Parts: sequence; C-alpha cells; structure tokens
Amino acid sequence: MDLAFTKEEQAFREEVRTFFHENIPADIHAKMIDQHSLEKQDLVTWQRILNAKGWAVPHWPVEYGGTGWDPIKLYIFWEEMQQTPAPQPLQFGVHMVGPVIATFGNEAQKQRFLPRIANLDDWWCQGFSEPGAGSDLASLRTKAVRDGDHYVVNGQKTWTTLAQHADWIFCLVRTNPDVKKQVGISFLLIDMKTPGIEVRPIQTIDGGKEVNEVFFTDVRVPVENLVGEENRGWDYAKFLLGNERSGIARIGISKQRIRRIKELAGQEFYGSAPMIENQRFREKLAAVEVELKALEMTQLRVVAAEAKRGDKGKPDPASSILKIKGSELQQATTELLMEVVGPYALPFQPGLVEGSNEPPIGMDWAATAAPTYFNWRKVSIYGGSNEIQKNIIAKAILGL
Amino acid sequence: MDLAFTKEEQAFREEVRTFFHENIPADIHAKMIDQHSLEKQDLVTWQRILNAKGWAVPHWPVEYGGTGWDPIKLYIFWEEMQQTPAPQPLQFGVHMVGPVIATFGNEAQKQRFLPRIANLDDWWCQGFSEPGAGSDLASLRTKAVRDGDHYVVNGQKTWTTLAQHADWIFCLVRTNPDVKKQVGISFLLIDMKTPGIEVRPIQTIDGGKEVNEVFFTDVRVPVENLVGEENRGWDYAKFLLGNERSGIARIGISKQRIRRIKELAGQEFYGSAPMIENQRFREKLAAVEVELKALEMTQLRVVAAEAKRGDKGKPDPASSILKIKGSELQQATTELLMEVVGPYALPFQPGLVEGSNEPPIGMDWAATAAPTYFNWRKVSIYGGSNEIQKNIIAKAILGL
Amino acid sequence: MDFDLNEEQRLIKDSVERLLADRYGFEQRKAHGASERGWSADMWAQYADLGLLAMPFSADDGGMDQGPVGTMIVMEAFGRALALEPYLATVVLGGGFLRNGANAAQKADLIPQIVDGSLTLAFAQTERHSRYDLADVTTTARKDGGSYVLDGAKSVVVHGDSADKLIVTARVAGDRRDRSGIGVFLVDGNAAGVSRRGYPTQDGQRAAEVLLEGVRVEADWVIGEPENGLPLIEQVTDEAIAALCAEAVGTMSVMHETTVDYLKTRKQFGVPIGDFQVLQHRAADMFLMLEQARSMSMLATMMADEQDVAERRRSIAGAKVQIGRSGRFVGQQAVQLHGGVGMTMELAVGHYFKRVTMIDTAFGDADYHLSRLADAGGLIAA
Amino acid sequence: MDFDLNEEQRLIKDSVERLLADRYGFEQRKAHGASERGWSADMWAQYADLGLLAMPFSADDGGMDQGPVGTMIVMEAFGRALALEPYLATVVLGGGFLRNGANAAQKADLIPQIVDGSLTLAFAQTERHSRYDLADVTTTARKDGGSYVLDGAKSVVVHGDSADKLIVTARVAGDRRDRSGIGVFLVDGNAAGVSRRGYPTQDGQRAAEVLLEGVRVEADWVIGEPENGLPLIEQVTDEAIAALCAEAVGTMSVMHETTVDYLKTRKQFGVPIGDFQVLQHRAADMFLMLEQARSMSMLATMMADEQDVAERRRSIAGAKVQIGRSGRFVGQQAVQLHGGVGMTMELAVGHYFKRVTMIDTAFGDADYHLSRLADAGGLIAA
Repeated sequence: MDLAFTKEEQAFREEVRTFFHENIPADIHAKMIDQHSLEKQDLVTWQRILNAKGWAVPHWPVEYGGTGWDPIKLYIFWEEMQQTPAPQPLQFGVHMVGPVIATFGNEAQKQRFLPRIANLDDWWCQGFSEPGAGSDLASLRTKAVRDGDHYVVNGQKTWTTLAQHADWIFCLVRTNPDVKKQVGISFLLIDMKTPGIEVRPIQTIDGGKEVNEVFFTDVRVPVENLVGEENRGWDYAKFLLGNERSGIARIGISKQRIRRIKELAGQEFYGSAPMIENQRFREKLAAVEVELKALEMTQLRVVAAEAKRGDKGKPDPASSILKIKGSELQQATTELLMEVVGPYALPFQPGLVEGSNEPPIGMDWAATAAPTYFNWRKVSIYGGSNEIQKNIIAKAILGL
Repeated sequence: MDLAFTKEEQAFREEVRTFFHENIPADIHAKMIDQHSLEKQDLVTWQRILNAKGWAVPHWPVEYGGTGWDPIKLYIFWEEMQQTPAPQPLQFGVHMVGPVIATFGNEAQKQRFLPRIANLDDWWCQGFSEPGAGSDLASLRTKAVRDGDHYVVNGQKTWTTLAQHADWIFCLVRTNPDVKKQVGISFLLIDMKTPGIEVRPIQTIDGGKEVNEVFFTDVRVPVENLVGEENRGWDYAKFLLGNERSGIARIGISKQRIRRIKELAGQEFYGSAPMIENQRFREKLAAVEVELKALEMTQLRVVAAEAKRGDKGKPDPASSILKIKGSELQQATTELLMEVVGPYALPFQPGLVEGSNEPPIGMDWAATAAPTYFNWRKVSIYGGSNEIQKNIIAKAILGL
Repeated sequence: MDFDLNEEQRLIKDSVERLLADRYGFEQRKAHGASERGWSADMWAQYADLGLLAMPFSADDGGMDQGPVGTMIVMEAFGRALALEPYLATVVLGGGFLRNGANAAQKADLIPQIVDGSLTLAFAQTERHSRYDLADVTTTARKDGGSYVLDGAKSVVVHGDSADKLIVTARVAGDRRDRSGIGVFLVDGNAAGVSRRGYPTQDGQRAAEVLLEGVRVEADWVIGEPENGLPLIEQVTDEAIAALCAEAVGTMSVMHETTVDYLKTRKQFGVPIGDFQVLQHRAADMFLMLEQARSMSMLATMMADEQDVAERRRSIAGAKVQIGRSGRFVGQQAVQLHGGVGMTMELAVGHYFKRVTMIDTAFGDADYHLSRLADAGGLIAA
Repeated sequence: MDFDLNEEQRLIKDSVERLLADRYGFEQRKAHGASERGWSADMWAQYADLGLLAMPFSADDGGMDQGPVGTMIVMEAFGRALALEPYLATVVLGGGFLRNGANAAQKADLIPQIVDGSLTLAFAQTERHSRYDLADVTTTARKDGGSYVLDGAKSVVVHGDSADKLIVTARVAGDRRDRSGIGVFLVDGNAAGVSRRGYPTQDGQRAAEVLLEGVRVEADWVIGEPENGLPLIEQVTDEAIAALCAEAVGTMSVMHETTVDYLKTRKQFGVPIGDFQVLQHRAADMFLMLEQARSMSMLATMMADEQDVAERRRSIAGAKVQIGRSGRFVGQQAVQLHGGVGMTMELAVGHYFKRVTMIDTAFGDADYHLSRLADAGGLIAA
C-alpha cells in the first residue's frame, strides 16, 4: 500500500497542467471561469488543440488514437482539464459513442467515424431518453422496421443535449416489439441530415436551451449504420452508461468551483467584511471540502482497483457512490455561490450568460449564479437518478 | 383567526407555573434539572401533590377526576410541567390504561382502578411489545385461554418499562388464534403479584435498567379483568397508541433542555471563551430553536383543531409530524449537550446518574450527557418508529 | 388562540382564490409576464375592485383593517398563483411605510390612490455593497432649504421600473452602517435626476437599477423622522418578510400537491412511482417541511405587529430561517421527483421552484437570519 | 499510488484478525473488560508475540518499521473487535513520543520494554478546562537543579489507571494557552506525589484522573525540548487521530455488516425488513458514509508523517471531521435499524455505537476540527 502519487505521476500531472494552461485560448478560458455558455466553435477549437497533441481521446484503444495511459494517469488528465478549467470534450462522441464503436463496431464503422470524433469533425448527440421513460430507459418506444437495406425509424427522443449542433445521433430503437423489453433493442447511428428528423428546443428553468426533443418520421437509415448485432443494443447501452457513471463525480470541476468561491467570497465587501471572514460560511465551505476530499480518495480507490483488474468495460458498482456524492457536491457548490451572490442572484441576464457585452447588474460574475444553481439540479436526476443509484448499491453491493 | 393565547390562557399558564414551582420538592427538582434518575417514591410524592390539588388526571372525564380543561389549557398544563421541569406522571397509568378503562372499562373497573391510578397507589406497566414483533405489534403471540372464570396466560412481553416497581400490568393477549391477527386480541389487566410472573431486567446501552422482559407461565387472571369485549383489544390498543402519539412531541422538555444547554454553555470556560460565544455553536442551537418553535406552532394547530372537533379519541394523522420532528429535536438537544460536555462525556458514572454522592469526574453535570444521548436514541424507535410514522403520513394524509 | 379564519377572512380568501383560479392559469400568467411592465394592469384593477389593495389600511384611512392576517391570506393565494403584480411592493411595503410612518396629510393623499389602484410603489433600499444590512446606506440626502437633494444608486429594486413612486432610503447624517441618520423619502419615478434601468428577474418578475442624481424631494415627502428612520424601515421589512413567508407557503403547497399528484399518475417500471416507499417518504418529508413552514408563517403573521421590537425581530428572523430551509427542500425535491420535466419551463413546478428560491434571497437568506437570531439570543430565553 | 496491501502487510492483517476472531468474541471481551485493569494481560502478551507492539518502531530500535499503514491495519482490526488493550495509549501515543521526540538513551531503554510487552504507557494531557486545546496547559514543571518538579491535575487520562508510566505535558514557561513553554515528561505511575483515581468509560475502557503534587522528574526523562514541546505533541496526537480514524472504520464496518445482515434475516409484516426500499436506501447511505470515512482514514494514514506540518494538520483535521460525521450517522442508523434490541447491552451493535461515539470526542470532535480546518484555509487552496 502506497497512498501517495508516484514521482512519475506527479511529473505527468505537471506536464498536462502546463500544457492545458499554455494552450487554452484566453477567451475560452475566461468563459469557463465565469461559467458562461460556450459556443460550438469553442469546443471544436479546443478539441483540435488536444488532437494535434495526440490527447484527444486518451482512453481509447491505442490503434484508434488512445495514449495507453493507465487509469490513474487518465484520472489525473481529466481532473487537470476540469481544474484548468478547460472545456470537457463533447462527451457524446469522445466518451459515449466512440468507445461503443471502438468496442462493438465493425472495421468500416471504426475507420469512418472514430477519427472524425477525435477531431470533432462530427458533432454527435445521444438518442436514448424518450418522453415518459425516465429512469425506466428500456421501456423506449421509438421503433425501427427493416425495409430492404434500410431501417425505417419512427418515434421521439427527448433530453437530447446540444442536438441543435449535431451532425449525427446515436439511438436506441426497438427492432423487436414482441420480446422482453431489454432484448428487442438495437443501437443505430443516424445522420441528422436525413429527411424526417426534426429538432425542437426545450427551454429549461435556467433559461438555457441546451436540450431538445428530436422527432423521427419515416427516417431511413442504412443497415450499415447498425452497431454490433440487431437486438443487442441494450448490452451496448449498459456498457456506455457504465462509462458515464464513473466519470460523473467531476471532482476537478467541484474543486475549481470551490477555488472560485473562495476567491469571490474573499473579494466581496458586502456588509462589514468579506463573506470568507464569516465563520459559518467558512465552515460550510470546509465541510464541502472534506466531503470532496473523501470522494476524491474514493474515486482514486475505484480507479486503482480498475487499473489492477484491467477490465475497463465493467464499472465498479461502487461508482454509484461517485454519482451520488459527486452530484450532491456539485450542487452544494452552486448553493454556496448563491449565498455569496446574495441579492444579486435575482436579475435574469441571459445575454450575459451567453457572453454578450451588455453592462451587468451588480458584480460581473453574478449573472450565472442562479442559472447554474437551477441548471445543476439535473445532475441528481440524469445518468440514473440518485434514487436509482441507491437501488444499485442496495442490490449489487449489499445484496438486499 | 387569532394566533395569540388569550388573556385567560396566559393567566392559566401563570397559575400552573407558579403552582409547580412552589410545590415541587427541591430534591426532586434538582434531580430533574440534572437529568438524574428518579426513584419510585419521587413519582409517588409528586403525583400525590398533583392529586391533592385536583390536577392528577386533568384530561380524564370530570366524573373520574378530570378538570374539564379544553385541549389548549391541557397543552399549557403539560408543557409547563415539562418546563419546570417536574416529573411527568407515570404514563402507563395516567395516559395509557387510565383513559382506556375510563372509555371502555365497566363501572366496577372504573371504581376499582381509576382513583388508585390518579393517586399512584397502583404502579402500572405496559405489556404490549413482544420479542420479534417490533413495529408489527399485532403479530403478538402471548396467549390467554379461558378456563372457567379465569384466563390462563402464557407468553412473554418485552421492553416493559419500570416493570420492576409495578403492581399491575395491562396486556394485549391473543384469545383467538384462528382469525386475522388484529381481531383475535384482548386487553387484560393483570396483578403483578399473581403466581407465574417473572420480571427480568434488560440492560440498555446507557447503563440503565428501566426496561424489562416479563414472562408469563400459566398465570391465572380473573375474567373480570378483561377490558371491554373479548377479541376487541386491538381497537383499545389503537385508541391508546393514538393518545400516546400526540403527547410525544414533548416540546416542553426540549425547551427546558435548550435553556439548560444555554446555561451550561454560558458557564463553561473551556478553551478561550464559553461555548455559547462560538458562532457555530450558537447558530446550531438557534437552528434547533427555530424548528422547535415551528413544531410548537404545529402542535398548537393540532390541539386547536382537536378542541374544535371535540373528538379527543381520534388522533389527527398530522400527529405523526409531532412524533417525527419531536423525537428528532429531543435527540438534537442530547447531541448539543454532548458537544458542550466535550471530553468529559467519556467517564462512565452510573452512580452519579442515580444520584449518589460520589465525587464527579469533571463538571458535576457531565455524568448524564452520554447516557442521555444513548438512551434517547429510543425515541425514534418506540411508539411506532419514525419510519412507520412516515408510512402513516404517506398513506393517511397523502393518499399514496 | 384560534387558527380558523373568521367569516370575513374566509370570504376574502375565497374571493381572491376564485379570481386567481379563473384568471391566473399557466398560460395567462405567461401573457401577463410578457407585457411591458411585467404584470397585468387589468388584474390590478380587479384586486382594487375586490378590496385587496385596501386590506391592511385602517378604516379611518379608507382601508379594510384586516391586519397581518389579511395580508397572509392574500399573499398565500398569490404564492399559489405565482401572481406577478406589485402587491408586496405597493401594498405591503409602500403601504407599510404609510401606515407606520406617514403623517396625516401623506396618508390622506396617498392611501386612497393605492386603494383605488392608481398608484404603485417600490422600495429602493439595496445598494451595491449593502447585501442584507438595512443600515448600510451610502445614498445621501442633503438638506437644502425646504427640501432634500438625493444622490446615490439603488439596486435590485423589485418592480422599480414600473412603480409610480419610489420609497428611497438615504442618509442625512452619519457614516455608512450607522444606525442613526437614515431617512425615508418618497420620490416620483419620473422626477428629474432619477434614471431607471428595468430588467426581468429569475422568478419572472421585474426589477430596476435606480440612479439618483441631485434629485430634489420636498420636506413634505419625507416619511417619518429623517434622522431616525431605521426603526420604521425595520418594522416595514419585518412586515414584508411575514408577507413573503405566507407567499412561500402558498408556493410550497402547490409544489407539494403537484408532486403528490405526479407520484400517483406517473408510471415507471409498470407501476405508479408513488408505489416506491422511498418516494412516499420523500413526499412525507416535504409535507413535514411544508407544515413546519406554515406554522412559522403563522408565527410571523402573529408577530408582525408585536410591540416588543426585539421579540418581533427574533420571531421574524426565525420564520425566515424556516421558510428558507423548507423552501429549498420542498423546491429541490419537487424538481427531483418530477425528474427531467421538472427542469423545463413547460411545467409549472420549475417556476414555483424559482420563485421560492428567490424569496429566500429577499431581505436576507436563511443563513443570514440564523446568524441574526443567534446573535440576538435565539427564540428560547436562557 | 497503490491501495493494496503488500505481502508483509497482508500477513500482519491476517494474523491480527485471526487472533482477534479466535480470542475476542462478545463474551470473551466482556470477561477482559471485567478484569481489574479492564483489559487482558494475556492478549497483550500475544500481541507482543505477534510483533504488533513493535510495528511502528524502526528496525534500528528493534521495531518492524511498518509506519502509519501498519498502525492503520492493527487499529482497524482492533476497531472490528472492540479490543480493550492500551495499544493506542502505549504503542501509538507512547511510542509516538519516543519515536518522534526521545533521545537515543531513552529509546534504547524504553522501546524494547514496549516491544516485549512489559511496559504500558498513557498520555496525560487533558486538564479541567483545556477542552481540546493542546496548548492549554496549566500543570507546571519547575526546574529544580537537575530535575523538574511537576504540580497539577490531568483529567480523563485513557488507560491512566493501569499504565506503568505516564507521559505528562506541563508548562515550564509562559502563560496558559501560550504555544511555547510546554514540555513532555515521563513520570512513573507510582512515583511519589502521583495519585490516580481510575474509573470505567462509556465505551467499556478505563481512564483516570491524575493528581501531580510535587512530583520530581529527572531531566533525563524529559522527552524533546522542554521549552518547545508543542510541535512534538501535535505530531503525536495527529498520528493518534489517524490511528483512531482507522479504528473507527473498523467499528463502522462491523456495524454496517451487522445491520445489513439484520435487514436480511429479521422479518416483520411477514417479509424480511430488508425488502423495504426505505431501509435499503438507508443501508446504502450507511455504506456511502462508511466508504467516505475509509477514504479519509487512508488520507490520514498517508498524511500522518507528512513533512509539511500545515498540510498534515489540515488533512488530519479533515479526516477527523469525516470520521466524526460518518461515525455518528452509521452508529445512529445501526441502532435505529436494529430497533429496540439495538439499544441493549446484549447485542454487540450498541457497544460499537458507544465506541464510535467516544472516538468522536477524543482529541477534538468533528465540529472542533471543522473550525480548525476552516480557520487554516480548508483542504483546497484558494
């Protein structure tokens, strides 16, 4: 047992940190710090910087652009990217469909799609959720009927993040309605330019429009865009969701937010002293830091166990802890920022969140506090709600 | 709507407060303040003081010694008794079996038992719980078989508080094993001197021995000691438990404890200043006070609604709130005291808790802090656990 | 002690609830909010017709003398409907300054205009660095002959863009954060030297930044003592906090009811999600937090005009703590139990969540008032 | 970074767990605790045989050089067994003072006696009004020729009644709560002027009040610098806190396992109570709190001998906060889910609950360390 990072790991951390800070464009960095919305081009720019360095998809198999780093190095890499803070790569390509294609796709699909994902030439979105399905994902009703060398897809997806920019969508579709719900599902790749696809934005309570409904009416999809075998899509989805869960703690993001809160609470001269000099506020913050440090150690234990096992495909059921506690702490940081911003939480300034130059009401960083608080309520809902995660712990770990 | 106490109610409060303070024997008052154990004689002494004043059983029907006060006056009366702090009357007689006999008993039983309860001539204990039953009270197995003009009782009760002093026990017994569990139960009054009864103490984690197991081996009970009808005991038990729940918030006790904590935290000159000057501690305390104040208002709303309805027999399902929050706050005060007492929580001084004269380790009030914290874990378990109370709210109030 | 409404109160409650039920549906509210001033002049006229704008004023002043209980009834109904009109700003805050601080001439002039719906007000108090401290005033009022000249900037003035007149706090003497030397001034919204920048708020209402540059106010339009206005300001904000507590209870009630309904109707894994015991208990916890909030709203109502100022302030602070904590819990859980759809503007629940969140930040959040309460010795005397 | 035990560590863990499984059942523990000194001399001899008493000492001093990880392994096993022997007092605290502060002669004299089981120690630090402040020392050590004369009273000295020698903190200079001027003195338990009053503790161990009246200590038996002993005292208590964290994790693990087993076997309303989703989630919450505590116990272990003192102190404080909070939650829920039987001395779970509660009060409770941590700037640099 050696609980410290090795010298090599520390040097690696220094290397990636330096690279991120030296190479992130200043305007993108500023937007990240102020929690302003990123534009599509921002993500493309950053992804291509990473790709040029060979770090676009470090966790993929080496033959498709991966770096071969072990899980601990990968953890350090992503954590440092979050702490910079730099944009996370568009997850739908890099973390979701990419690994699925690399693992279950055929050679033609790999050659066609993977390099374009790594370079963000294709913008992907995710077509899993459907209206009314919620945590019961497998109850999906969008159906694909074979017609010659095409599938004809009809149905509706929802909560499709950033579909407005998307070139491609990966979908779970029902190809056999006559069997148990999990075994009649297939995994299809669909070009968003195909006739019959309509995208409608859903406005969320933070004022943002990052999620959408996607409607499919007689959309013809070539059978070559089926991943793996027909009716095995649920297995691929579980693989994908498992990957999602272990990354969801986002410890680097919470760390960066705490640093930012300390900075802002130290500057602000509300009342007779900066907030940070208030014992209660300081202790509330410290309590979050303790839990976050504990979660970081927990994350490292999971990562190290994964490194030992070597089977990256199967998520540790303990990753449910990462999801629950990670989301709670992300939400806690948004509440702390609400406390710092005080009465200036009230003005609604969507233009500022999107980065316009209009003069702000109050502090120039105040505009995003309430929208971030509202928006981040989602993290305890999506990716398998925290209630579902506790069911998983009770059953898979405790045997209840 | 008039949310203030009336002048008459305020005068009444003053009257009972003055009476309690002027009439409680000093030694009993000191034991209450220090949370030391009371002896049997202490309760008898206090009950007879109340009885002499005509206040022994104010909530009973007037013909059996009640005062005819409305629910709000009754609330004031009990709250003031708790805040004095004076001993609560032995609940098994005054609050449990007394009202059952007064409501469902026959005239002979009323004449025989009620005056002796009011004067604490008879010490009663409760024979409901059985090993393994827990919250599923109706699954009880102690059985009573009719044999001429006696029932023959065999079985075991547990968690029988203060059975070591008891003259009588009221028991739920199974008189018909062949029907649905709730409908084969009867309510029997049993003389503890009857041959075949054995009382064995259960030692609890606080070091106390207030609860017991009671074993019944061929115990012969005259049929005249059956309350109400045979096999209707479950109805009487529900009546009794409903009465128990609405009194269980014990707001006066929590108030008195908070006063005591403020006093002790103000005296104590641990570290560089008294605990009460620590902002965090003061705010923790204030947060408990806020919830307690809210609960007091909630209690008064329930009491006032009861006064309006006039059917004291049926507890408001909102009384489950009183049980849940009341027990949580009682427990919170024990945790606050643990924080005040600090390292002096550690010594185990059962003699001091029982009021001996041995020199204390540390502050003379320190000995009861940890035992009280341990002991009061029971309040979220008994009387229908807090989990059961939430089931009640979900079903009876929310219709889920 | 009596928690039931009397006949008159019951009538008021029924009529305001009926009006809002008829005229304040989800789509109607959206239309009201989309108008230039952000609220409905037509509804305002109807409130006047119903007598709602006369509620707290004494009969002598042409009011209905309904006291804090009347305000509680109206505000709880407004909370249930998420009504957007400036009732708090005009009747509770503005009316509060008039009731508690104005002289006879001021009352005679202004109260009838409030009552008939022709005058709206807004309370311009917060400044860039004041946070929730009512004594932290740097806007100045310089005496100049028979009038005062005001200079400064007021921030996040709720309904400040549409208000006919502003009630402005300004310092006639002393240093920033001194308790003495603060006056209350009635300023015409279109007076020379007043500039207002209006904007929408997170909860669908509107507010304004107000700049005061050499604004002249006749001495007739000082409310109360200009040298010692803070006790008046504290009295009126305490009344406003009590009103906000009632509004929050209305807001929470709807979120709780909506969530329980959703649990009964929404199916997942083949059963109503309300069959899951964890969600049943969550709904029970929400109920408990709601009822605790309702109890403290009643306490705040009872104490809003308490003569013992220290006791009033402690009770109001305690109520705001409970409301803030209950509101956060009930709001977050309402969204959580609705899942993704609870996060959208298409469902009402998210709008309620936003409003209850913003109520917490009004006049001091839960933690702010907890500190105040703790420093003042808590709710239970030692 | 590697969270797995190496071969040697695995061996130590297996052997201590096997010994305790064989010899430290519920009834056996009761018998050990009922003995006069409150722990088993026989077990102590077996720990010596196994090398447990040599674990943290360097090979040069006749130890096994197992560092903080070795201590973590032993203490977690002790936590699982609720072992009563003075391992913390003698090996971790006593040994810690010798390892970190003693001169060669002191080490050569005393460490072999600890290792062979012939010497037990206790740390006499707390005073009547010191609470958790290590600098709050009023016991005096007056220099008198080649020796010191100690006067004062030490309180709640764990295992102080049976210890052969006491490690006493006393002030050679400065005022109460000054950081400088505190020395560490080794005092024979039976020295002239020492009187001890032993008593049982809430968690089934023993402690003593210690009176020091003109107790003479030769300068040879001062550990470290008598003018500046506080950094040494802080180092050693931080090591002890790390050890207590590991013990608490062992304690919590057993409570969690026992509770999950109980949920599976205990039936109510005709089904195992573990079928109820609310109790499943509660067990999941306990698991989460346990694993968070385990993570912080590992952090404390890693940081116990960190060279950067400020970082060490922050990390140890953070670990104590998590351990305190996890311990409280896991303990309370273990009792709650067991119901009434969890409150009795007949079941092990209540004994674990009491131990984990008392660990929170040792060397500062969760709130105390949260304040310390917050004042030191938290765990994440701004």
